[in-house]
Amino acid sequence: MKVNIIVFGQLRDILGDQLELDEVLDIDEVKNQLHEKYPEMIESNYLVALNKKLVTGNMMLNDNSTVAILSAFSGG
Amino acid sequence: MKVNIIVFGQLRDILGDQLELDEVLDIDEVKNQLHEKYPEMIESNYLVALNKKLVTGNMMLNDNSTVAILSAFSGG
Amino acid sequence: MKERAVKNIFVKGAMAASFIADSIQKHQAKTAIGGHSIFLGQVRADTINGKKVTAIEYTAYEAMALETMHSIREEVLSKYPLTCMHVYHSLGIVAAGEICFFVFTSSEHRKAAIEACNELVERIKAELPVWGKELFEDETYQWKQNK
Amino acid sequence: MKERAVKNIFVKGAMAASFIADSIQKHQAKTAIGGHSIFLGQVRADTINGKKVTAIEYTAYEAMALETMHSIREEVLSKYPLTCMHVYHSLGIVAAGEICFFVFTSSEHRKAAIEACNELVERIKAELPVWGKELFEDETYQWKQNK
Repeated sequence: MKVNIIVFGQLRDILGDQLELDEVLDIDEVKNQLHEKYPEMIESNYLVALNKKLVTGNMMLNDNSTVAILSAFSGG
Repeated sequence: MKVNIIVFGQLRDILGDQLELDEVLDIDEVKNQLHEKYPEMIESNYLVALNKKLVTGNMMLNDNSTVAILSAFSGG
Repeated sequence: MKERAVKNIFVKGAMAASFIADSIQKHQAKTAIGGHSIFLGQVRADTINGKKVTAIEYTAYEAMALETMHSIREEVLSKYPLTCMHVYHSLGIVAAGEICFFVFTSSEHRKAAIEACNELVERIKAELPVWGKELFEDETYQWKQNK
Repeated sequence: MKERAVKNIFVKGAMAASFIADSIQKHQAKTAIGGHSIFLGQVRADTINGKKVTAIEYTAYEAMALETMHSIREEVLSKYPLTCMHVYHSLGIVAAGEICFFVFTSSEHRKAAIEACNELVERIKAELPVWGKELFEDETYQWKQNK
Protein backbone atom coordinates (compact mmCIF):
# COMPACT_ATOMS: atom_id res chain seq x y z
CA MET A 1 0.00 0.00 0.00
CA LYS A 2 1.11 3.55 -0.80
CA VAL A 3 1.04 5.93 2.16
CA ASN A 4 1.35 9.70 2.34
CA ILE A 5 3.18 11.01 5.32
CA ILE A 6 3.15 14.55 6.66
CA VAL A 7 6.09 15.86 8.62
CA PHE A 8 6.23 18.55 11.31
CA GLY A 9 8.94 20.40 13.20
CA GLN A 10 12.67 19.90 13.05
CA LEU A 11 12.50 16.71 10.96
CA ARG A 12 11.19 18.83 8.07
CA ASP A 13 14.82 19.85 7.62
CA ILE A 14 15.62 16.21 6.76
CA LEU A 15 12.38 14.71 5.40
CA GLY A 16 10.68 17.76 3.88
CA ASP A 17 7.06 18.71 4.61
CA GLN A 18 5.65 15.48 3.24
CA LEU A 19 6.68 12.28 1.52
CA GLU A 20 5.22 9.08 0.11
CA LEU A 21 6.19 5.53 0.96
CA ASP A 22 5.38 2.40 -1.09
CA GLU A 23 4.44 -0.97 0.23
CA VAL A 24 3.95 -0.26 3.89
CA LEU A 25 1.28 -2.12 5.84
CA ASP A 26 1.82 -0.84 9.33
CA ILE A 27 3.53 1.86 11.38
CA ASP A 28 6.58 -0.28 12.10
CA GLU A 29 7.23 -0.62 8.38
CA VAL A 30 6.91 3.15 7.97
CA LYS A 31 9.49 3.69 10.68
CA ASN A 32 11.84 1.04 9.32
CA GLN A 33 11.75 2.45 5.81
CA LEU A 34 12.31 5.97 7.09
CA HIS A 35 15.16 4.95 9.35
CA GLU A 36 16.82 3.20 6.42
CA LYS A 37 16.47 6.22 4.17
CA TYR A 38 17.17 8.84 6.85
CA PRO A 39 19.40 7.31 9.51
CA GLU A 40 19.66 10.73 11.27
CA MET A 41 16.03 10.17 12.30
CA ILE A 42 16.88 7.26 14.57
CA GLU A 43 18.53 9.50 17.14
CA SER A 44 15.78 12.07 16.93
CA ASN A 45 13.07 12.15 19.53
CA TYR A 46 10.01 11.99 17.26
CA LEU A 47 6.48 10.67 17.65
CA VAL A 48 4.14 9.14 15.10
CA ALA A 49 0.46 10.01 14.80
CA LEU A 50 -2.05 7.87 12.95
CA ASN A 51 -5.27 9.71 12.12
CA LYS A 52 -4.39 12.49 14.56
CA LYS A 53 -3.78 10.12 17.49
CA LEU A 54 -0.36 9.34 18.90
CA VAL A 55 0.74 5.79 18.15
CA THR A 56 2.31 3.72 20.87
CA GLY A 57 3.37 0.32 19.62
CA ASN A 58 2.39 -0.81 16.14
CA MET A 59 -0.84 -0.18 14.14
CA MET A 60 -2.11 -1.45 10.79
CA LEU A 61 -2.62 1.09 8.00
CA ASN A 62 -5.47 1.29 5.50
CA ASP A 63 -6.23 3.40 2.44
CA ASN A 64 -7.57 6.27 4.53
CA SER A 65 -4.72 6.39 7.00
CA THR A 66 -3.12 9.73 7.73
CA VAL A 67 0.37 9.23 9.08
CA ALA A 68 2.28 12.12 10.62
CA ILE A 69 5.86 12.32 11.83
CA LEU A 70 6.02 14.73 14.76
CA SER A 71 9.31 16.16 15.95
CA ALA A 72 9.57 16.95 19.67
CA PHE A 73 6.91 19.58 20.43
CA SER A 74 8.00 23.12 21.20
CA GLY A 75 4.85 25.19 21.48
CA GLY A 76 3.99 27.77 24.13
CA MET B 1 0.31 56.79 80.16
CA LYS B 2 -2.38 57.82 77.73
CA VAL B 3 -2.45 55.84 74.49
CA ASN B 4 -4.27 56.44 71.26
CA ILE B 5 -5.48 53.34 69.51
CA ILE B 6 -6.56 53.02 65.89
CA VAL B 7 -9.02 50.35 64.87
CA PHE B 8 -9.48 48.57 61.53
CA GLY B 9 -12.01 46.20 60.02
CA GLN B 10 -15.00 44.60 61.65
CA LEU B 11 -14.12 45.75 65.17
CA ARG B 12 -14.81 49.33 64.07
CA ASP B 13 -18.49 48.40 64.45
CA ILE B 14 -17.85 47.95 68.19
CA LEU B 15 -14.88 50.19 69.04
CA GLY B 16 -15.18 52.96 66.47
CA ASP B 17 -12.29 54.09 64.26
CA GLN B 18 -10.13 55.15 67.17
CA LEU B 19 -10.15 55.44 70.94
CA GLU B 20 -8.00 56.56 73.82
CA LEU B 21 -7.03 54.56 76.88
CA ASP B 22 -5.63 55.95 80.14
CA GLU B 23 -2.96 54.43 82.28
CA VAL B 24 -1.75 51.61 80.14
CA LEU B 25 1.91 50.61 80.19
CA ASP B 26 1.98 47.65 77.88
CA ILE B 27 -0.01 45.77 75.25
CA ASP B 28 -1.46 43.30 77.75
CA GLU B 29 -3.00 46.19 79.68
CA VAL B 30 -4.47 47.57 76.45
CA LYS B 31 -6.08 44.21 75.74
CA ASN B 32 -7.35 43.78 79.26
CA GLN B 33 -8.94 47.22 79.36
CA LEU B 34 -10.54 46.70 75.97
CA HIS B 35 -11.84 43.23 76.88
CA GLU B 36 -13.39 44.65 80.02
CA LYS B 37 -15.08 47.50 78.14
CA TYR B 38 -15.98 45.47 75.02
CA PRO B 39 -16.40 41.83 76.03
CA GLU B 40 -17.56 41.00 72.45
CA MET B 41 -13.90 41.52 71.42
CA ILE B 42 -12.70 38.50 73.36
CA GLU B 43 -14.28 36.08 70.91
CA SER B 44 -13.11 38.04 67.92
CA ASN B 45 -10.05 36.96 66.03
CA TYR B 46 -8.09 40.22 66.14
CA LEU B 47 -4.39 41.10 66.07
CA VAL B 48 -2.52 43.98 67.65
CA ALA B 49 0.15 46.02 65.89
CA LEU B 50 2.64 48.22 67.70
CA ASN B 51 4.34 50.77 65.44
CA LYS B 52 3.14 48.88 62.35
CA LYS B 53 4.53 45.53 63.47
CA LEU B 54 2.37 42.65 64.66
CA VAL B 55 2.74 41.99 68.37
CA THR B 56 3.12 38.46 69.58
CA GLY B 57 3.33 38.28 73.36
CA ASN B 58 3.55 41.48 75.37
CA MET B 59 5.41 44.75 74.64
CA MET B 60 6.02 47.93 76.64
CA LEU B 61 4.53 51.18 75.36
CA ASN B 62 6.07 54.63 75.29
CA ASP B 63 4.88 58.12 74.39
CA ASN B 64 5.41 57.58 70.69
CA SER B 65 3.72 54.20 70.47
CA THR B 66 1.15 53.66 67.77
CA VAL B 67 -1.18 50.85 68.74
CA ALA B 68 -3.58 49.38 66.21
CA ILE B 69 -6.34 46.84 66.67
CA LEU B 70 -6.62 44.78 63.48
CA SER B 71 -9.68 42.65 62.78
CA ALA B 72 -9.07 39.48 60.74
CA PHE B 73 -7.71 40.57 57.34
CA SER B 74 -9.94 40.26 54.29
CA GLY B 75 -8.08 41.85 51.41
CA GLY B 76 -7.67 40.50 47.90
CA MET C 1 22.66 44.69 49.03
CA LYS C 2 20.39 46.99 47.09
CA GLU C 3 17.75 48.82 49.10
CA ARG C 4 14.52 49.16 47.21
CA ALA C 5 12.11 51.99 47.99
CA VAL C 6 8.72 51.20 49.53
CA LYS C 7 6.26 51.20 46.63
CA ASN C 8 2.64 52.19 46.83
CA ILE C 9 0.30 49.37 45.81
CA PHE C 10 -3.02 51.05 46.49
CA VAL C 11 -5.25 52.49 43.79
CA LYS C 12 -8.53 54.31 44.27
CA GLY C 13 -11.50 52.21 43.15
CA ALA C 14 -11.55 49.43 40.56
CA MET C 15 -8.82 48.62 38.04
CA ALA C 16 -9.86 48.91 34.41
CA ALA C 17 -8.92 46.23 31.88
CA SER C 18 -6.99 48.97 30.05
CA PHE C 19 -4.81 49.49 33.14
CA ILE C 20 -3.90 45.81 33.02
CA ALA C 21 -3.32 45.99 29.26
CA ASP C 22 -0.96 48.98 29.70
CA SER C 23 0.96 47.04 32.29
CA ILE C 24 1.33 44.07 29.90
CA GLN C 25 2.23 46.37 27.02
CA LYS C 26 5.09 47.97 28.96
CA HIS C 27 6.78 44.59 29.30
CA GLN C 28 7.12 44.00 25.58
CA ALA C 29 10.34 46.02 25.57
CA LYS C 30 11.82 43.55 28.08
CA THR C 31 12.85 40.82 25.70
CA ALA C 32 14.50 38.65 28.35
CA ILE C 33 11.02 37.74 29.61
CA GLY C 34 9.58 34.39 28.51
CA GLY C 35 6.52 34.14 30.74
CA HIS C 36 4.09 36.33 32.66
CA SER C 37 1.77 35.13 35.38
CA ILE C 38 -1.18 37.29 36.34
CA PHE C 39 -3.75 36.95 39.09
CA LEU C 40 -6.84 39.17 39.11
CA GLY C 41 -9.28 39.34 41.99
CA GLN C 42 -12.81 40.28 40.94
CA VAL C 43 -15.68 41.31 43.25
CA ARG C 44 -18.38 38.63 43.31
CA ALA C 45 -22.09 39.45 43.49
CA ASP C 46 -22.66 36.85 46.20
CA THR C 47 -26.11 36.42 47.65
CA ILE C 48 -25.93 36.29 51.45
CA ASN C 49 -29.12 35.65 53.42
CA GLY C 50 -31.13 36.62 50.35
CA LYS C 51 -29.32 39.93 49.83
CA LYS C 52 -27.04 40.58 46.90
CA VAL C 53 -23.56 42.10 47.25
CA THR C 54 -23.35 45.13 44.93
CA ALA C 55 -19.82 46.21 45.83
CA ILE C 56 -16.97 45.81 48.29
CA GLU C 57 -15.52 48.80 50.11
CA TYR C 58 -11.84 48.27 50.90
CA THR C 59 -9.93 49.96 53.69
CA ALA C 60 -6.34 49.37 54.77
CA TYR C 61 -3.90 50.29 57.47
CA GLU C 62 -1.91 51.76 54.62
CA ALA C 63 1.38 52.56 56.35
CA MET C 64 1.61 49.06 57.81
CA ALA C 65 0.38 47.37 54.62
CA LEU C 66 3.07 49.05 52.53
CA GLU C 67 5.81 48.04 54.98
CA THR C 68 4.52 44.46 55.06
CA MET C 69 4.29 44.43 51.27
CA HIS C 70 7.84 45.71 51.05
CA SER C 71 9.09 42.74 53.11
CA ILE C 72 7.04 40.27 51.09
CA ARG C 73 8.38 41.77 47.87
CA GLU C 74 11.99 41.49 49.05
CA GLU C 75 11.50 37.92 50.18
CA VAL C 76 9.81 36.82 46.96
CA LEU C 77 12.43 38.59 44.82
CA SER C 78 15.23 36.83 46.68
CA LYS C 79 13.49 33.46 46.34
CA TYR C 80 12.60 33.52 42.62
CA PRO C 81 14.55 34.80 39.60
CA LEU C 82 12.01 37.37 38.50
CA THR C 83 12.40 40.07 35.87
CA CYS C 84 9.41 42.04 37.17
CA MET C 85 6.86 42.06 39.96
CA HIS C 86 3.84 44.34 40.23
CA VAL C 87 1.08 44.36 42.84
CA TYR C 88 -1.98 46.59 42.97
CA HIS C 89 -4.89 46.55 45.40
CA SER C 90 -7.98 48.73 45.30
CA LEU C 91 -9.14 50.95 48.15
CA GLY C 92 -12.63 52.40 48.40
CA ILE C 93 -15.63 51.06 46.55
CA VAL C 94 -15.30 48.38 43.85
CA ALA C 95 -18.54 47.22 42.21
CA ALA C 96 -19.38 43.55 41.60
CA GLY C 97 -17.67 42.36 38.40
CA GLU C 98 -14.82 44.83 38.74
CA ILE C 99 -11.15 44.05 39.42
CA CYS C 100 -9.87 44.84 42.93
CA PHE C 101 -6.55 42.97 43.07
CA PHE C 102 -3.83 42.58 40.42
CA VAL C 103 -0.61 40.59 40.83
CA PHE C 104 1.78 40.40 37.86
CA THR C 105 5.12 38.55 37.77
CA SER C 106 7.49 37.96 34.86
CA SER C 107 10.52 35.77 34.41
CA GLU C 108 12.76 34.23 31.80
CA HIS C 109 11.29 30.75 32.32
CA ARG C 110 7.68 30.31 33.31
CA LYS C 111 8.08 28.41 36.58
CA ALA C 112 9.49 31.31 38.58
CA ALA C 113 6.75 33.70 37.44
CA ILE C 114 3.96 31.19 38.15
CA GLU C 115 5.20 30.16 41.58
CA ALA C 116 6.02 33.71 42.66
CA CYS C 117 2.58 34.92 41.56
CA ASN C 118 0.82 32.21 43.56
CA GLU C 119 2.96 32.87 46.61
CA LEU C 120 2.32 36.62 46.41
CA VAL C 121 -1.45 36.12 46.18
CA GLU C 122 -1.51 33.82 49.20
CA ARG C 123 0.81 35.97 51.30
CA ILE C 124 -0.94 39.24 50.48
CA LYS C 125 -4.33 37.82 51.41
CA ALA C 126 -2.97 36.38 54.64
CA GLU C 127 -0.59 39.10 55.77
CA LEU C 128 -1.70 42.51 54.49
CA PRO C 129 -3.85 44.63 56.83
CA VAL C 130 -6.65 45.21 54.32
CA TRP C 131 -10.37 44.80 54.94
CA GLY C 132 -13.37 44.43 52.69
CA LYS C 133 -16.88 45.45 53.58
CA GLU C 134 -19.54 43.78 51.45
CA LEU C 135 -22.20 46.33 50.59
CA PHE C 136 -25.71 45.05 49.88
CA GLU C 137 -28.33 46.50 47.59
CA ASP C 138 -30.42 47.66 50.60
CA GLU C 139 -27.46 49.73 51.92
CA THR C 140 -26.69 47.34 54.75
CA TYR C 141 -23.26 45.69 54.86
CA GLN C 142 -21.28 42.80 56.23
CA TRP C 143 -17.52 42.55 56.77
CA LYS C 144 -15.92 40.19 54.30
CA GLN C 145 -14.27 37.07 55.64
CA ASN C 146 -11.36 35.46 53.84
CA LYS C 147 -11.31 31.68 53.75
CA MET D 1 -23.20 14.73 29.33
CA LYS D 2 -22.86 17.94 27.37
CA GLU D 3 -20.81 17.77 24.18
CA ARG D 4 -18.77 20.87 23.63
CA ALA D 5 -17.72 21.92 20.13
CA VAL D 6 -14.04 21.81 19.19
CA LYS D 7 -12.82 25.41 19.54
CA ASN D 8 -10.10 27.02 17.50
CA ILE D 9 -7.22 28.24 19.65
CA PHE D 10 -4.91 29.48 16.90
CA VAL D 11 -4.46 33.12 16.00
CA LYS D 12 -2.28 34.54 13.24
CA GLY D 13 0.79 36.30 14.58
CA ALA D 14 1.24 37.94 17.99
CA MET D 15 -1.49 38.75 20.50
CA ALA D 16 -1.85 42.45 21.31
CA ALA D 17 -2.26 43.63 24.91
CA SER D 18 -5.63 45.03 23.81
CA PHE D 19 -6.76 41.52 22.82
CA ILE D 20 -5.99 40.36 26.37
CA ALA D 21 -7.70 43.43 27.84
CA ASP D 22 -10.85 42.75 25.78
CA SER D 23 -10.89 39.20 27.05
CA ILE D 24 -10.64 40.42 30.67
CA GLN D 25 -13.25 43.11 30.05
CA LYS D 26 -15.81 40.56 28.79
CA HIS D 27 -15.68 38.74 32.12
CA GLN D 28 -16.83 41.71 34.15
CA ALA D 29 -20.44 40.80 33.38
CA LYS D 30 -19.87 37.40 35.00
CA THR D 31 -20.31 38.39 38.62
CA ALA D 32 -19.96 34.86 39.98
CA ILE D 33 -16.23 35.04 39.24
CA GLY D 34 -13.91 35.84 42.15
CA GLY D 35 -10.53 35.15 40.57
CA HIS D 36 -8.83 35.02 37.19
CA SER D 37 -5.50 33.37 36.49
CA ILE D 38 -3.63 34.31 33.34
CA PHE D 39 -0.46 32.95 31.80
CA LEU D 40 1.21 34.77 28.92
CA GLY D 41 4.09 33.35 26.91
CA GLN D 42 6.37 36.00 25.43
CA VAL D 43 9.08 35.47 22.79
CA ARG D 44 12.54 35.95 24.27
CA ALA D 45 15.39 37.58 22.35
CA ASP D 46 17.80 34.85 23.41
CA THR D 47 21.37 34.95 22.19
CA ILE D 48 22.41 31.53 20.90
CA ASN D 49 26.00 31.05 19.74
CA GLY D 50 26.37 34.81 19.46
CA LYS D 51 23.26 35.28 17.33
CA LYS D 52 20.14 37.00 18.57
CA VAL D 53 16.64 35.57 18.15
CA THR D 54 14.47 38.19 16.47
CA ALA D 55 11.26 36.15 16.25
CA ILE D 56 9.75 32.69 16.53
CA GLU D 57 7.78 31.19 13.68
CA TYR D 58 5.13 28.79 14.94
CA THR D 59 3.61 25.92 12.99
CA ALA D 60 1.14 23.30 14.19
CA TYR D 61 -0.49 20.10 13.08
CA GLU D 62 -3.68 22.09 13.52
CA ALA D 63 -6.29 19.34 13.15
CA MET D 64 -4.54 17.16 15.70
CA ALA D 65 -3.73 20.06 18.02
CA LEU D 66 -7.37 21.12 18.17
CA GLU D 67 -8.52 17.57 18.94
CA THR D 68 -5.86 17.21 21.63
CA MET D 69 -6.80 20.61 23.06
CA HIS D 70 -10.44 19.57 23.11
CA SER D 71 -9.60 16.55 25.29
CA ILE D 72 -7.39 18.60 27.58
CA ARG D 73 -10.16 21.18 27.91
CA GLU D 74 -12.76 18.54 28.80
CA GLU D 75 -10.46 16.93 31.35
CA VAL D 76 -9.53 20.20 33.03
CA LEU D 77 -13.17 21.36 33.09
CA SER D 78 -14.22 18.12 34.76
CA LYS D 79 -11.41 18.37 37.31
CA TYR D 80 -11.80 22.02 38.41
CA PRO D 81 -14.94 24.11 39.05
CA LEU D 82 -14.24 26.78 36.45
CA THR D 83 -16.52 29.53 35.23
CA CYS D 84 -14.43 30.13 32.09
CA MET D 85 -11.41 28.81 30.24
CA HIS D 86 -9.75 30.41 27.22
CA VAL D 87 -6.62 29.32 25.37
CA TYR D 88 -4.93 31.05 22.44
CA HIS D 89 -1.71 30.17 20.65
CA SER D 90 -0.05 32.11 17.86
CA LEU D 91 0.85 30.63 14.48
CA GLY D 92 3.27 32.26 12.06
CA ILE D 93 5.83 34.85 13.04
CA VAL D 94 5.87 36.45 16.50
CA ALA D 95 8.63 38.99 17.16
CA ALA D 96 10.74 39.03 20.34
CA GLY D 97 8.82 40.81 23.12
CA GLU D 98 5.44 39.86 21.71
CA ILE D 99 2.86 37.51 23.22
CA CYS D 100 2.51 34.07 21.58
CA PHE D 101 0.53 32.08 24.17
CA PHE D 102 -2.42 33.12 26.35
CA VAL D 103 -4.17 30.93 28.91
CA PHE D 104 -7.01 32.44 30.93
CA THR D 105 -9.08 30.67 33.60
CA SER D 106 -11.73 32.03 35.95
CA SER D 107 -13.51 30.60 38.95
CA GLU D 108 -15.54 31.55 41.99
CA HIS D 109 -12.64 30.93 44.36
CA ARG D 110 -9.07 31.51 43.27
CA LYS D 111 -7.62 28.04 43.82
CA ALA D 112 -9.44 26.37 40.93
CA ALA D 113 -8.49 29.09 38.45
CA ILE D 114 -4.83 29.10 39.52
CA GLU D 115 -4.39 25.33 39.48
CA ALA D 116 -6.28 24.87 36.23
CA CYS D 117 -4.22 27.58 34.53
CA ASN D 118 -0.95 25.97 35.60
CA GLU D 119 -2.12 22.54 34.51
CA LEU D 120 -3.24 23.87 31.12
CA VAL D 121 0.10 25.57 30.49
CA GLU D 122 2.06 22.42 31.32
CA ARG D 123 -0.20 20.09 29.35
CA ILE D 124 -0.37 22.33 26.28
CA LYS D 125 3.41 22.65 26.14
CA ALA D 126 3.86 18.90 26.55
CA GLU D 127 0.99 17.53 24.48
CA LEU D 128 0.08 19.92 21.66
CA PRO D 129 1.69 19.31 18.27
CA VAL D 130 3.07 22.83 17.88
CA TRP D 131 6.58 23.80 16.84
CA GLY D 132 8.63 26.97 17.14
CA LYS D 133 11.45 27.95 14.84
CA GLU D 134 13.79 30.56 16.30
CA LEU D 135 14.68 33.06 13.62
CA PHE D 136 18.00 34.88 13.93
CA GLU D 137 18.92 38.35 12.75
CA ASP D 138 21.09 36.88 9.95
CA GLU D 139 18.09 34.95 8.53
CA THR D 140 19.34 31.58 9.76
CA TYR D 141 17.15 29.64 12.19
CA GLN D 142 17.13 26.91 14.80
CA TRP D 143 14.22 24.77 15.96
CA LYS D 144 13.11 25.68 19.44
CA GLN D 145 13.46 23.06 22.15
CA ASN D 146 11.14 23.01 25.14
CA LYS D 147 12.70 22.16 28.48
